[in-house]
This record gives sequence, C-alpha cells and structure tokens, in this order.
Amino acid sequence: MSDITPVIVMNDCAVMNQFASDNSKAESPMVNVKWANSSNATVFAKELAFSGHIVLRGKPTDDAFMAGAAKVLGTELPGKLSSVESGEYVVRWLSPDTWLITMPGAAAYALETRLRETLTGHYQVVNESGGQTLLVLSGENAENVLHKSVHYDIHISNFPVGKVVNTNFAKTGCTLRRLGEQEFELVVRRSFSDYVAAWIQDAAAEYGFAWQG
Amino acid sequence: MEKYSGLSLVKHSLSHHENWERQWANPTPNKKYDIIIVGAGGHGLATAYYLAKVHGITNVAVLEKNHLAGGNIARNTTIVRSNYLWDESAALYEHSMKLWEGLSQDLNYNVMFSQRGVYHTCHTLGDMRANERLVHANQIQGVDNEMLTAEQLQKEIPTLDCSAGARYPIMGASVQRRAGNARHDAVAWGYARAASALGVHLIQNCEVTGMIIDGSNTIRGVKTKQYGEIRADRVGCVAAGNSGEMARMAGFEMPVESHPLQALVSEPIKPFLDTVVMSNHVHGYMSQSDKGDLVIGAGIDGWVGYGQRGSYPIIEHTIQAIVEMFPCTSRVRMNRQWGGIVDTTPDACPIIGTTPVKNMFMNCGWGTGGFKGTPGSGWAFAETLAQGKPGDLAAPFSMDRFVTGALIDEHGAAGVAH
Amino acid sequence: MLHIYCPHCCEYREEEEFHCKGQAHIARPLDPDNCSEQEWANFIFFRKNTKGQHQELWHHSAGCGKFFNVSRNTITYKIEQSYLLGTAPQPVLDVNKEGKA
Amino acid sequence: MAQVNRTQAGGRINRGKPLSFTYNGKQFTGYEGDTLASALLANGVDIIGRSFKYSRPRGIVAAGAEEPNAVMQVGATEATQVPNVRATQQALFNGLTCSAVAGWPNVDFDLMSYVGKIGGKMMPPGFYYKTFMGPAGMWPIYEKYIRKAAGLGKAPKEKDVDIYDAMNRHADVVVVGSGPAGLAAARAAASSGARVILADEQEEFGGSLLHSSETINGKPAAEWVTEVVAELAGNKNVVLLPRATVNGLHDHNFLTIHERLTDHLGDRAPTVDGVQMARHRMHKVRAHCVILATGAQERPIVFANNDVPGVMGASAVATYINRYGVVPGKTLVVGTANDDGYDAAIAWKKAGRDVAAIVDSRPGADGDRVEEARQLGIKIIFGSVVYDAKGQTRVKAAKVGAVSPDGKKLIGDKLDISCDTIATSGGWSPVVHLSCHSGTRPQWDDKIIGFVPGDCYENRLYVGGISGNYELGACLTDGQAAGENAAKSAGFTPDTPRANYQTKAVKVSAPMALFVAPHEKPFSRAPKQFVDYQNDVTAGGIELAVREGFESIEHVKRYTALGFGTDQGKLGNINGMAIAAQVRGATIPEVGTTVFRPNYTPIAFGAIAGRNAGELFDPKRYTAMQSWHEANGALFEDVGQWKRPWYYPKPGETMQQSLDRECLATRESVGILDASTLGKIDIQGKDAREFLGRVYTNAWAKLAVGKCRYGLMCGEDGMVFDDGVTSCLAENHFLMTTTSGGAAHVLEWLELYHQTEWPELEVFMTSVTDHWATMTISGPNSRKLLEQVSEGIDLDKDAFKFMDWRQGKVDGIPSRVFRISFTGELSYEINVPANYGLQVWKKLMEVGAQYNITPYGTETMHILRAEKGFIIAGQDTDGSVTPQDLGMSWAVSMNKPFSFIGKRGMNRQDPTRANRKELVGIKTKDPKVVLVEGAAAVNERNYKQGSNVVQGHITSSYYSAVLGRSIALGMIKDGFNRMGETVYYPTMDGSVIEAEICSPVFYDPKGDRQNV
Ligand SMILES: Cc1cc2nc3c(=O)[nH]c(=O)nc-3n(C[C@H](O)[C@H](O)[C@H](O)COP(=O)(O)OP(=O)(O)OC[C@H]3O[C@@H](n4cnc5c(N)ncnc54)[C@H](O)[C@@H]3O)c2cc1C
Ligand SMILES: NC(=O)c1ccc[n+]([C@@H]2O[C@H](COP(=O)([O-])OP(=O)(O)OC[C@H]3O[C@@H](n4cnc5c(N)ncnc54)[C@H](O)[C@@H]3O)[C@@H](O)[C@H]2O)c1
Ligand SMILES: Cc1cc2nc3c(=O)[nH]c(=O)nc-3n(C[C@H](O)[C@H](O)[C@H](O)COP(=O)(O)O)c2cc1C
Ligand SMILES: [Zn+2]
Repeated sequence: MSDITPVIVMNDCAVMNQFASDNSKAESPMVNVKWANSSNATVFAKELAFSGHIVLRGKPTDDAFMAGAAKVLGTELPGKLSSVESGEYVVRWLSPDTWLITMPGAAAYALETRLRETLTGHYQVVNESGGQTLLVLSGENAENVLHKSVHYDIHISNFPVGKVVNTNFAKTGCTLRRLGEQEFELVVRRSFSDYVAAWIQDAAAEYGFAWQG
Repeated sequence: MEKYSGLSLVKHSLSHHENWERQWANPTPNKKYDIIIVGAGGHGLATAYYLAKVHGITNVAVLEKNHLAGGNIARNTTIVRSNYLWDESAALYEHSMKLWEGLSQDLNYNVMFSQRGVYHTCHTLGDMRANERLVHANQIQGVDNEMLTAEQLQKEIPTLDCSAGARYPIMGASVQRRAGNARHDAVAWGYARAASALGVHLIQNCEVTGMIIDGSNTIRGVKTKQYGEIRADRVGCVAAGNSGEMARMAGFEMPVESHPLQALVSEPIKPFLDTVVMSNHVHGYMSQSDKGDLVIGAGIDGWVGYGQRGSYPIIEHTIQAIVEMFPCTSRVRMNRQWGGIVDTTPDACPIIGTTPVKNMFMNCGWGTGGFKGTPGSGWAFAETLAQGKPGDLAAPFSMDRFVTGALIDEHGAAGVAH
Repeated sequence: MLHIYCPHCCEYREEEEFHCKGQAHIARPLDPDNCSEQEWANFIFFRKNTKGQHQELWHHSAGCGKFFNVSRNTITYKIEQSYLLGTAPQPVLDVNKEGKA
Repeated sequence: MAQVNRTQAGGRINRGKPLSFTYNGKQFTGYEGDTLASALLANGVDIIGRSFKYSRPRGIVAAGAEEPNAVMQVGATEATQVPNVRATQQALFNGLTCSAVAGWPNVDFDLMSYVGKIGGKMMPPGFYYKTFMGPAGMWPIYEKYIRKAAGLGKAPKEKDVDIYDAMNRHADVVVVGSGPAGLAAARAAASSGARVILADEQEEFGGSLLHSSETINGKPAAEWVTEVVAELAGNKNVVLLPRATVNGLHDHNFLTIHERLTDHLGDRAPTVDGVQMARHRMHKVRAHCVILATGAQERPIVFANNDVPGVMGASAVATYINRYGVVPGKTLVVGTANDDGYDAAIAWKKAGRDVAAIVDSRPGADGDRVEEARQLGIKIIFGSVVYDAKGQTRVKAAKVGAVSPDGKKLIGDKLDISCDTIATSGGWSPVVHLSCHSGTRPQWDDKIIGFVPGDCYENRLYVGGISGNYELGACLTDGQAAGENAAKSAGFTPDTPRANYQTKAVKVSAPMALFVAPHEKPFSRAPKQFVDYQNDVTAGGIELAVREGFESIEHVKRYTALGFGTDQGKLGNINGMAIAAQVRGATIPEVGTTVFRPNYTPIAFGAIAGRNAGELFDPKRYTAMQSWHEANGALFEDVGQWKRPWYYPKPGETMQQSLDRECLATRESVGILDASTLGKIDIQGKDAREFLGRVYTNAWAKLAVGKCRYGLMCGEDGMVFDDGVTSCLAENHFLMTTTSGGAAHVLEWLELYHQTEWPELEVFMTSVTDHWATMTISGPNSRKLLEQVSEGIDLDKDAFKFMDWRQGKVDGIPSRVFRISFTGELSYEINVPANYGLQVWKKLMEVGAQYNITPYGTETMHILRAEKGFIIAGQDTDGSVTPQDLGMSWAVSMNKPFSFIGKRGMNRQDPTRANRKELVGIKTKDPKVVLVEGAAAVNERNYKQGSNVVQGHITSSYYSAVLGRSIALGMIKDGFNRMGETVYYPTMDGSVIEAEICSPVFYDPKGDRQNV
C-alpha cells in the first residue's frame, strides 16, 4: 500500500487537487452527444471541455475579501451581471456573493489554493469542474436559437458583450454570457447537457447546425 | 315548484315557452334571518337547500355579491370522485358521492351527473405505490376504486399514449368507475331553484362588507354594501376564494391562501374521450364535455391572486402535458382559458366548523377540488349551522387541526388540481 | 405572466425565474419551545391572505438565488415595488384596494 | 367548375395563379390571394355548414375572425386533420382539402334538420336541465346520444406529423393590427429606433385598407400600405409578423402571438433542404408599451330567419368584392342603420350586379356615401328595416317594413323585395378583446354605440377603430401620435419632422342604434331571430332566459350558450346584450359584457406545447456512467428528472430473478451502484456546524473531522421531508447529501433559512451534485476490491471505520471515499469528479470481475436497505410522519441549545399523542407472499367496511432473497406496542393476507456486517 494521502486543510476547509495527473480517459459532459452536421450551417457550437470551474463566494461588503480575490485573480471581482477576463481566468458574477471562475482544467487547484492562502474570514471556494461544462454558440442565427431557448432579453442593447445572466434555458437553467455580437457562452450543468444539446440541435435545425468539435 | 319533465317541455312549447316560471325568486332582504349564508356558490346554495329540506329551517338568506353561481362553481372542470385517502375525507366525499347519485331526481333538475369513470395514470413507482395505497384504503372504506395495468388502460382509452416510448411511460392506473363529472352550472341552479322553492331568500348583488360582532364576541349579522345591516342568529360563510376576507372582517386569520387556478377548453370536437383522465406526474387532466369541448384543468399559481386569472406558463405546461398524454390533440385547438380563486389549506382539505367568533361558522378551504364536494359540503354545513356545532362528518375538518397538528393530508390524493 | 424586478440583479425578469414563497415578514418566533400551540400555528399556517396590497417573499431561484420581498396588488397584480429583506416597503400613496390611485 | 361569382377584374387576388381545392369531395378552383371562404363564395357555394342545435343550413356571413358559421374540417390525410378551421382565415393553397363539419348524410340535404324543425320547438335554452331525468338510471343512455350529436370537427386519429416552435421576444413597442392606425403607429415608433413588433392576423398587412377605396396622400390606400410595409421591413429594429394573431395580452404587457408559418402553404409544413419546418410559431413577447390597433368588427342587425344562406354582413360583402373580386350573389338588399352599409351596395353595383334596395332604419341621411349610392341610382328606403327573410337554402326575398323612429316597432307598410343576398350593418363593435385579458372591463360609449377599452394601469394605448375612431385621417394621425408616445415612454425620441398624412374627408351621417329589427310578432313567437349563429342562440332564447330569472348577462351566457362558440361571440355578443337589456328594461352598460379571455382566436395545442414534446417534453438527466448502463442492459427508473438504473436483467431473467441475483451477489461478494444522483451540497463557514444543528434534528456539534453522520430534516411542522449523510471534511467544511428527488428543494430550503432567518451565520452552501460521480461498492469483498484500485487510503478496518471518510486516489483519480452503508454490508461510497466517473466505474468492474462484481439498480438498493429497516424519505414517509413515528428518536436531539427546525412542530398535541401510526416491520404468515406496496391493514380478517378501520399501510415490500421470504415495512396504529400481533391485508381480489407485526430490521439486527 502506498502512503496515506493527507487531507490538505486550508482555512479549516478540505482542499484537493481534483484534476487527475492523467486526464486521458476523462469524459466531458457532452461526450455522448450525437451531433448532426449540416453543410450550410449558420449556427455553430463547440464545447470547451475539461475547463476548471471554481465557484467563489464571499460578501461584496467584505473589503478584505474583495481585495484578496482581486489580488489573486489580477482583477477586481466583476459587479452584477458582468464578467472580466484576466490572464487565463474568466470571472463571472453569478449573484451578489457568488462568482464563477473558469480556466484550463489543470489550473483549478492552483487557483483554489492561492485563494485560500490569500483570503481570510468568511468565504467559500468550491471546485465544480466535473459538474458543468462550457458551450459556445455562434453564427448568424445563434441569437435566434437563443430566442427559442431563453426568455431573457438578449438584444445587444440589453445584453452587451461580457454581460452574464443566470436564467432558464428551455426546461433547465444556464449561465449565459455574450462573447461577441454573434457568439454566446453557456455554462451547462452536466446532467442536463444531453438535453441541452438535443434542444439546441432541434432549435437550430431550420438554420443549419454544425458542431465544431 | 313547477315540475320539470319532458312532458312539461311539450306543454310549454305549445305556448311558445312564454309561461315558464322564474327558477328562483329575487326577494328584497328581510331585516333579520335565523341564518345568513354568505356566498351563493355551489356550497352556499347546497347549504341553504339542506338547511331547509333536512332541518326545516327556511328563514334563511343566501347573500351573494354578484349574480349567484358566478364564482368557482362557474369555472371548475367538474370532476366528481370520492376516492380520497384518509378516512375522514373519504367519508365526506363518499357521502357527497351518494348525494350526487340521486341529485337530479332530488332537485328535479338534470345536473347531468355522468359516472363515466375517473382514471389516475401512474408513471413512476411512486405513483404506483400511491395509487395502490389509495385503492386499498378505499376498498376498506367502502369506496370503489381499482387498479388497471397499462394494457387494460390502453384498451379502455385508445387515444391515451400508453406506449413505452413516452417520456414518462404509463405503468398502470387507478380508476373509480362511479366517478365522473356533472354540469357545474346546473348544480348551482338546481340547488338555487329548490332552495328558493322551500322559502330560502337568495339575495343577489348583495355584497357583505363587514360582520356585526357584539361585545361578547358573538356575531349578530352582517353589513352589506347594497342593503346595510342584515341581522341573523347565525352566520355561515361559504365564500370560497374570498374566505380570507370573511375572516378579516371578523378579525381573525385562517390557514388559507387564495390562489389563481386556471382551466381551459378546446373547440368542440366529435367524441374523443368518454372518461376523465388525470396524471399527477405529467401534470394534466382532461375530459370531454357533452358539448364536445375538451375540458382541461391547469395548475395553480404559486402566489395569492384574486384576479380570476393566472400566468401563461401554467397554461403552457398543461397543454404540453395533454399533448404528451394524448398526442392526437396536437392539431386540436384551444378555445378559451380562464381562472378561479381557490382557497387552499396546508393539508388540501376543507375547513368546516366554528370560528373564534361565536355563532359564526366557516366552510372553506375546498381549494382546487370542492366541486365534487358540493352536495356533501352543503349537507355537512347545514347540519353544523342547524345544530350550532359540527356533526360527525364535519368534525375532523375543524380549523383547530392546524393548531393541534391533526392534519388530514390529501396532497397525494389531490395531486393535480381538480 | 408577472414581470418581476429583482433588487439583487437590478433587472426585471420573467416570473418563471422565481418562486413565490408566500407572505413576507413572518419571523420565526425566537423561542419556539415556549410558544403556545396557537402561536406556533400562526407562524406556520395562519396567513393574511391579503386582497389588495400584499407583501410577499420571492426567490430568484433560476437567477441569483437570492430572496427578496415584493409588494403586489393581488387584485390587479400590479407590482408596486421589490425590496430587500430586512427592509420595509415604501408606503404606497393612496392606492385603494382596486389598485387605482 | 366556373367561378360564377368572380368579378372580371379587381381585387388583390392573383388571377395568374389558379389553385384547386376540394370541398366535400368536389373539386373547385380559386386564386392565389383567396381565403377558403372567398374561394367558396366565388364558386357559388351557399351552404357550408349546419347549425348545431336545429341543423339549419348556414352560409358564410363574415370575412374575418368573427365568422361563426364557416368552420371546416381541413386536412388531406388522417394525421393532418384540423378541426374547426375558420374558412375566412384560411388562405387557399393548391390541394386544400376540406369538408363541412356537420350534416348527415350531407350539408345540402341534412336529415337532422327535420329533427331540428320538429324538435326545435321543444329545445329552448336549458331544455336539457328540465328533462332526461327519468326513469332513474337512463341518463347515461340519453347522454350517449347527446354526445354523439355534439362537437363540430374531429380530432385526427394519428399523431401529428408537424412540429411547432416558439420564440421569446422583447420589444419597446408592440403594435397589434396593421390597419391605418397600426401602420402609422408602428412607423412612428420605429422611426425613433425603438424595437417594434407589428403583428396582424391576416395574410397581408393593411387591415381595412386592403378593401378600402380611400386615398392617402393622393394614392390608393393599398399603395400606401405597400410603401410603409417596405419601409418597416427595411428597419432592423422592426419585427414584422403577418399571419400572426395576438391571442393573449397578459399581465405586465406580456403577449402571446401565434404565427401561422405554413398554413398558407399546404396541408402540412414543408421540408426545406431536408429540414422539417415548423407549422406554427408562438412569439412570447414582453413589451414596454402595447398599442392596440385592432379595429372594429361590424355588427349585424338581428332579424327573423337571418341565418338563411345569403344573409351577410355589409362590410363583409364589400370586402369580398373589393379585396377578393367576389360578388357573393346576384341581387342585393342592404339593411343598415348607418352609412357603412352603403359601401356594400356601392361595390355591388359597381361590380355590375343588381342592388334591389338599401333599407335604412334612419329617417334620412346625407353622408357622402349616401349621395354616391343615390347617384349610382340605387333605391334607398329610409325609415325601414329588413325584419324577416324568405328562403330555405338561399335567400329569396327580404321582408321590409317601416319602423318607428326609436327602432322598436314596425309601423305601417310592409313589402317583400326579391333578392338572393341581404347584407346588414348595425354599426361597429371595437375589437376590445385584448384590452380585457388582464382584467380590465370595457366601457360603453354612447357616441359610437359600442364598448371601448377601459382604463388600466399598464402602459397601453388604443388607436383607431378600437377606440371608436373610424375616420381614416384621424386613424393615421392618432396612430402616429400613439407610436411616438409609446416610443417616448420607452426612452426613444421619434423622428422629426413627422410624416404628413392627407386624406379626403368623408362626410358621414349620424348612425342609429339598432341591434334587432322588430318583427310583427314578439321574440317568443316570431320566426327564429338568431343572435349567436354557432350556438343557435335566438332573441327568443335570451328573452326566455331572462324570464326564468337568468338576468345577469353571465347567466344569459351560461343558460343560452351565447358567445360560447369557437368565434366567442364576436358577431353576436353585443346584440345579445342589447336584447337582454331590452327585455330587462335596462341599458346596455347596465347589463354589461361577459368576460373576454384568451384566446382571441383558437390555437393548436401543438403550437402552445412548442418543441417541448416527445423527447424534449421534460429533460432527462443522466449520470456520467449512463453509457455504460445502457450498454449493459439496464432498465431505468424515473426519479425526478433522473434516469436511474432500476435493475440489470440478464437475457432470459425475470425481474425477480435479476433482483435475487443482484441482492445475493452484494450480500455474498460485492455489488456496485451508481449513486451519483444523490443531492450533494458543499457547506463551508465557521457557523456551518451551528447551521447543520438547526436544520437537522440531530446533533452536529461534536462530529469530528473525517466522520460522517446520518441526519433527518423536518419541516416546521415536525414532519420528516428529507434525510441523508453529512460528512465533516474539515472543521468548517461539510458535504451534505440529500435524496435524489429532494436535492433542489433542500438547497432552496437551506438558503431560505440562511437568508431570511439567520443571515448572521457565516456559512455558504453550493450544490455539487453534478460535480461528483458517486459509486457505491457494497458487500464483504468491497474492501478487497477497493484495496486493489485505490492508493493513499489506509483501508484497515480500524483505521478507516464505519462512518469515516478518507481521501485518496481510485484508479489514479483523486477521490473521497465514504465508508457508509445503505445496505448493511461493508460499503464504500467513492466520489470522483464526474469527468472521471466512467473511467473509475469501468476500472471497478474490471478489477471486481474476480469477485463477480455485480451492478445493481435502485430496486436492489431498496430491497437491501429494507432488509435492514432503513427508511426512504418520500416512500416510507408521506409528510405526515415524525422521526418518532419512524422509531428514529435516536436521530432527534431534544437538548440542543437552538430549537431546531421541526422541534416545536413535533411537540404539538397531535404528533405527541398516543396511538399514532408507527413504522414497523411486517412479515406475511406465508413467506412466499409479497404484499403490494400500498396495501392497507385491518385488525380482523372479516373487517367491516367503514371509517376508522384502516390500521395503516405498507410503505415498502419486497421478496428478500437472502432471507428466502417476503419482507415489508409499514405504518401501523400504535405499531411499536403491537409487536407480534397479527394484522390482515385485504387484497383487491377479495382474499386477505395475514401478517405479523415485527421489528423493521430483518437482517443482521446487530449491524455486524457493516462493521467488519
Ligand atoms: C379552474 C378550476 C377548476 C376546478 N376543478 C374542479 C374539479 O374538477 N373538481 C372539483 O371537485 N373541484 C374543482 N374546482 C374547485 C371548485 O370549483 C371549488 O372548490 C368550489 O366550487 C368552491 O365552492 P363554491 O362553489 O361554493 O364556491 P364559489 O362558487 O366560488 O362561491 C363563493 C361565492 O361567494 C361569493 N362571495 C365572496 N365574497 C362575498 C361577499 N363579500 N359577499 C357576498 N358574497 C361573496 C362569491 O361571489 C361566490 O359566488 C376547480 C376550481 C377551479 C377554479
Ligand atoms: N367607415 C367606417 O365607419 C368604418 C368603420 C370601421 C372601420 N373603418 C375603417 O377602419 C379603419 C380603422 O382602422 P384601424 O387601423 O383601427 O383598424 P383596421 O380594421 O383597419 O385594422 C385592424 C387590424 O387588426 C387586425 N387584428 C385584430 N385583432 C387582432 C389580433 N388579436 N391579432 C392580430 N391582428 C389583429 C385585423 O385583422 C386588422 O387587420 C379606418 O381607417 C376605417 O377606414 C371604417
Ligand atoms: C366545464 C366548463 C366548460 C366550458 N366550456 C366552454 C366552452 O365550450 N366555450 C367557452 O367559450 N367557454 C367555456 N367555458 C368557460 C366559460 O366561458 C368561462 O370562461 C368560465 O365559466 C369562467 O368565467 P369568466 O370567463 O366569465 O370569468 C367552460 C367552463 C367550464 C367550467
Ligand atoms: Zn436576482
């Protein structure tokens, strides 16, 4: 038997590197989706598989927390309904005391430990990397597909590039961010990802859909 | 009361139907009654009728703020059944069912009570368990109810999708064959006519705006918008969705919330479904009226609402459920939607009995499913009002149960709103 | 369908993103063990069921996950305001029960 | 067949594009641009249906949404049948197949009409309430025949082959209706840069301008329409929705718009490039401001025999001639109370056919159109009404009589005028429907003799016909102003200078209020004077209803069925109200209207369901190991939205055989369960422990790091609603598990208490359900198996005890392993990040092969836990059960300093009384007999039916392979005190099963096996 793995405790919380040293057999949530590709597609999708997803919670009124997070992330935590990109991090506001940070999968552990080293007081860091995935939807009819899927007003005047909302997506939920005029990013929960994929393909069928694997 | 029959129709046709009597009188109210009933819905009218008929008390007024029978009685999906789970409710609803079975004859008014069977489909093991539980309890309580396999169900209802390919495939069903539906308006009108004939005063356009309560916390009558004070020895409130208002007027709160409950009908089509089918899991239910429209019950909104209308997503979800259950309805068209105000209690059972105010009584909380209870409710409340205290049927339904904790939880049996 | 302003997201959102959690401002008794049965029942079951201007608790369940209060007319369904927990609604001027000023 | 009624020229039809269609099996031709109604009229088809009650022949009376008679069965194949299509709203397409919905053997010769004629007298409103009551027990038989006679069209017998779609939209301004008022409004609003949606139910935009002879800025109105529509189409902020009916205007300016994408193209939606197009699309729109420009519908005048085919609305006649090039008859008599009726006569005359007379109830009139009619040589009879029609299957003559100035009595001369068409105009009813959908009542306006929208608090504007403004110039300028104001209210600035609209003023003479033409005989004796065609409601019927006490208009509606039809009384309601008012001696505003509700016109269920059908009806949630389960023959159980493996049958096995195999393998060696669906909540913060102590019934203060504990959650009423194991990961860090179905609810519950009651507690909660793939290996060999696949964990039984958790690697994957057991066996719950779930599962299967590792599903899990007497919240509980009722007082810590949720509730009078139902074990006397879950217990074999007999019910029941007998859990009144007693379970076939009350722990009562 090998050595006992110690539980690393930081700030009275257990931390663990959850990214395997050998990621070769890992399966992203959308691995089983069967994508039908149309030759004259105007809607495209791709999955940013195996990203690291870290949920950070803390009080915006807690200056030390805000400053600490800013220090680690190299950027202030974004305010309501917005996102910032900083180096390899994308930070999204989810609620007044919750942010989602994504990055390459292997970097999640380092971020978690850096946060825990820096932050004091009351906060939470949770690794969600296996629980959700990022899906990017683009193309001239991506917006129409979203019209069929979310009731949020995604018009560019109300939903400019960089804005983030949590909302309903068909009969599930999603975190939606605008990446470009015709490019959107969805954070999709793992167990719903087959449903979301089927829904999107169905909604996009009339516009022609292609998977950019 | 003039007797209605095929013969009377022939007779009146000879005089061009010019001599039909009014079905109920429109009296001006007296200054005082033995008993005032607030609310001329199905339950209020039935209460008045049984007070007069069973208890011989006819110095009674039913006060109604609008026209009679315009509340929930005018807007329910008319499902009648008695297969409730707990002894107390099964007894009450089964008593009601027995009255339904002779109601047209009793009232000499065809209420079109149609015992075409009510089916509850089961889509999960949990559904199966719940329905088996119901069926077994009912057998012991003396209420008919039986289980069917999916194959049996498919034979009895060919248009229902019992295939394995459904999102939530049907595993079986329970059916109460004595259950069915009735013509809702006729029930109220029949009671109104019969009560009026026995001397009860039906006062329409008479809104109760306050309770007259004396220093000993005893009710002496009510204040009305149109006729000022009307006195009575006892006051029974049967105001359904507005019961909370009654309580407020009398200075107490109740474990009741009034929510919008919606329903909708398709355009009339040729016979499509000759039973009632409901699914708690897929969450929809449907029957077809004698006029041909598919009558579909929708869900309840999560917020208090007195607007007699609810939110659109509820309609959407309901129609999705119906199309899921009956795929052939996809090209049938929805004609009209509406809503009622249902008074819901934490245990989905009614409140019948005394209140903190002496001689003031409440009959409410029938929520999404009181149409079926109309005769039984009227019967039990008449007894309560006549005796000044609840009888055996009503006793378990006292408001006090929410204090002691002796709830009669019928959420399982109530399932989808009906 | 209601259009509800979330005071945390500071935006109007569709009703489907929310759950209504009933009457607002019902505080859990501080000493439950010494409550009478009626007091406890009042806390868990007895409600105002207001017809007219009503304060209720909502949860932005598909949005930011925060709870907040809404003052809404239960007859007209007009929403006068959304406000944060722990605060009181602004008095609504001269609105009678029918929601007409 | 020739289109006998088609004009030589004119109209907006494309004569170059003939289309053939089939009606009642006969083939006809129409043109592109026709509606089904205009094509039928062009072909001289008079009878398109039979009335509901009396089976009287009926023809087309209107040209739009208000048409009550022309409802058709449309569809060429079984799967594409659509019942009750309104011919006036169905665009003609090549190959359209339709038939009348009533009439036997056919509509032209209907035997039922004889029944109607004879029986009609005995069928006044509400006759069915008065008869069919005896002899007792006969009602089902009567009802069978009544049902057969009811209904219009028929539903398809096959599943829909078409698909439907929906889109969510947002707009600053939604304009409903594209007549002059709507177009001017949309144009002004759009000029500001506001987002505008313009919807109109018709095939083309333009509303009344499509058949108008008026001019705008010197050009024919229709040309102006084309220009404006082109301008709007070029504005990217404008969404144009033709063929789109706004069916509902809901609270907070939410609109449901139903767009018929392909109904004009063919029997079913086309396939383009191999992609099936949607048949309809719902637009669900949230608008800042709604402008209703829905116009007005013409009100006919009620008179005797006014349902004979050939009686039509005057504006409908003008529309058919001007827009469709169809003159629906040879000789016309117009009955009118205003100038608008003259339009029909003028158009008719200009089309070259005879106008016998215009019968105008007014003593005289001098409007421009009256003059024009005079100039065309049309005979005008003032002070008279058409009070009766002659003819059976087509009008033969109009009976005309002089009328008193108030319109109430016939006076003096009468004459019959031969004709085949009678067109009437009683005035206009503004299309206020949408304005009422969110609770607003319309208001009567004496000036315009109609109801206009009432006030409401929402941001809505009403322009044009809907507000009683029928003058073209005013419609344009008011529309423009409304568009500007709407845009301004949304924060936009309209373009300046404003467009300038010039129209020719038309002099209009004052209309008269006339709803029903008096007859020589009273309502009760006159020939039937129809108010609502579709439901055969007559003036006499309304009078009778009022006489019988149904005075409220709502009573009239419900007693007579006025306005209940597929047209919702668009044509008849106001006349019905006027008649009720007349009979009651009241005014129309006193009588009031009934309630207008969605839908404005009927919508296919499929369109409302949208794409949430079939596979997409509800999400299916999968775990990371789904593909393995499928490949290995699992059958699935629906648990909430999750698909969970139920059991894994081997070829040829019965379900019980599979379960026996799975159970025994687990008890004897090792089984593996996918437990990923369990809810998991990561809880951090210095007050996490305190928080747990408040929401769980048991104590958490002393749970050490590295330990796990089972907890029960109750509501404030003290009733159990969820349970699960929570592990202490670190001093301020916990992982809570919940039931699979309860996960979302529990998290919301925790947040509710944290945010509303105890915001001072420093604790954060985040769901990690989807992040962890969880696999439980259970059975005596599970440790050996784990040893072979894990690293970094000391699996020694004393180092890693029951109810401990450890961190390490499994198959090289970082994982947390929990030594907890729901089976009573030595068990490990392995949690790995879900991306690695399948990999680890496969590894366990591979290495476990030597132990015959056996995957088991939820059913085996249930059996194994029941053998141990472990509860399942939601199965063994039903919301009425306290921990004490479950025999789980050990999980309740009454001495915690904080009064935890549920404590006060479970100490109330009823939850603490004696003789409550309690959870016990139940053993059938015959070990082979398995009780059905739900079976009810009684105390005596020969029980008497009634109340207070049921002693309890079976909550869980299985055949236990390891015990070789059946086992069950169930509630029994006073069960804890009745161990060893016999109870009886009656079955549905009449037999009774005898059983003994016993301890709920059937297997390994000391718990030795899980502690090894
Ligand atoms: C959409 C819908 C579907 C339903 N489906 C079913 C079903 O299928 N089966 C079933 O069993 N039940 C069903 N129900 C429930 C059922 O309709 C009600 O439980 C039942 O009708 C309530 O009793 P009621 O008839 O006396 O109520 P109501 O008809 O509402 O009577 C209450 C009366 O009190 C009057 N009132 C109120 N305030 C005052 C005042 N201040 N002064 C004077 N009068 C006042 C009201 O105007 C009203 O007429 C449904 C309800 C709805 C809304
Ligand atoms: N001569 C008269 O006295 C008289 C009487 C009535 C109307 N009019 C004419 O009507 C005009 C009034 O113009 P307007 O713009 O108010 O009305 P309009 O009748 O020209 O246009 C209304 C449009 O709204 C559409 N519509 C109605 N309800 C709808 C719904 N729910 N969803 C989608 N579309 C719907 C109709 O199909 C129609 O196309 C005047 O210009 C006048 O010429 C004249
Ligand atoms: C069982 C039942 C069947 C109904 N069928 C029809 C129908 O065929 N056509 C119709 O227009 N309305 C129908 N309605 C709805 C009524 O028109 C009306 O909407 C309902 O009674 C509520 O009243 P309100 O809309 O006036 O508020 C039906 C209602 C019930 C309860
Ligand atoms: Zn929010």
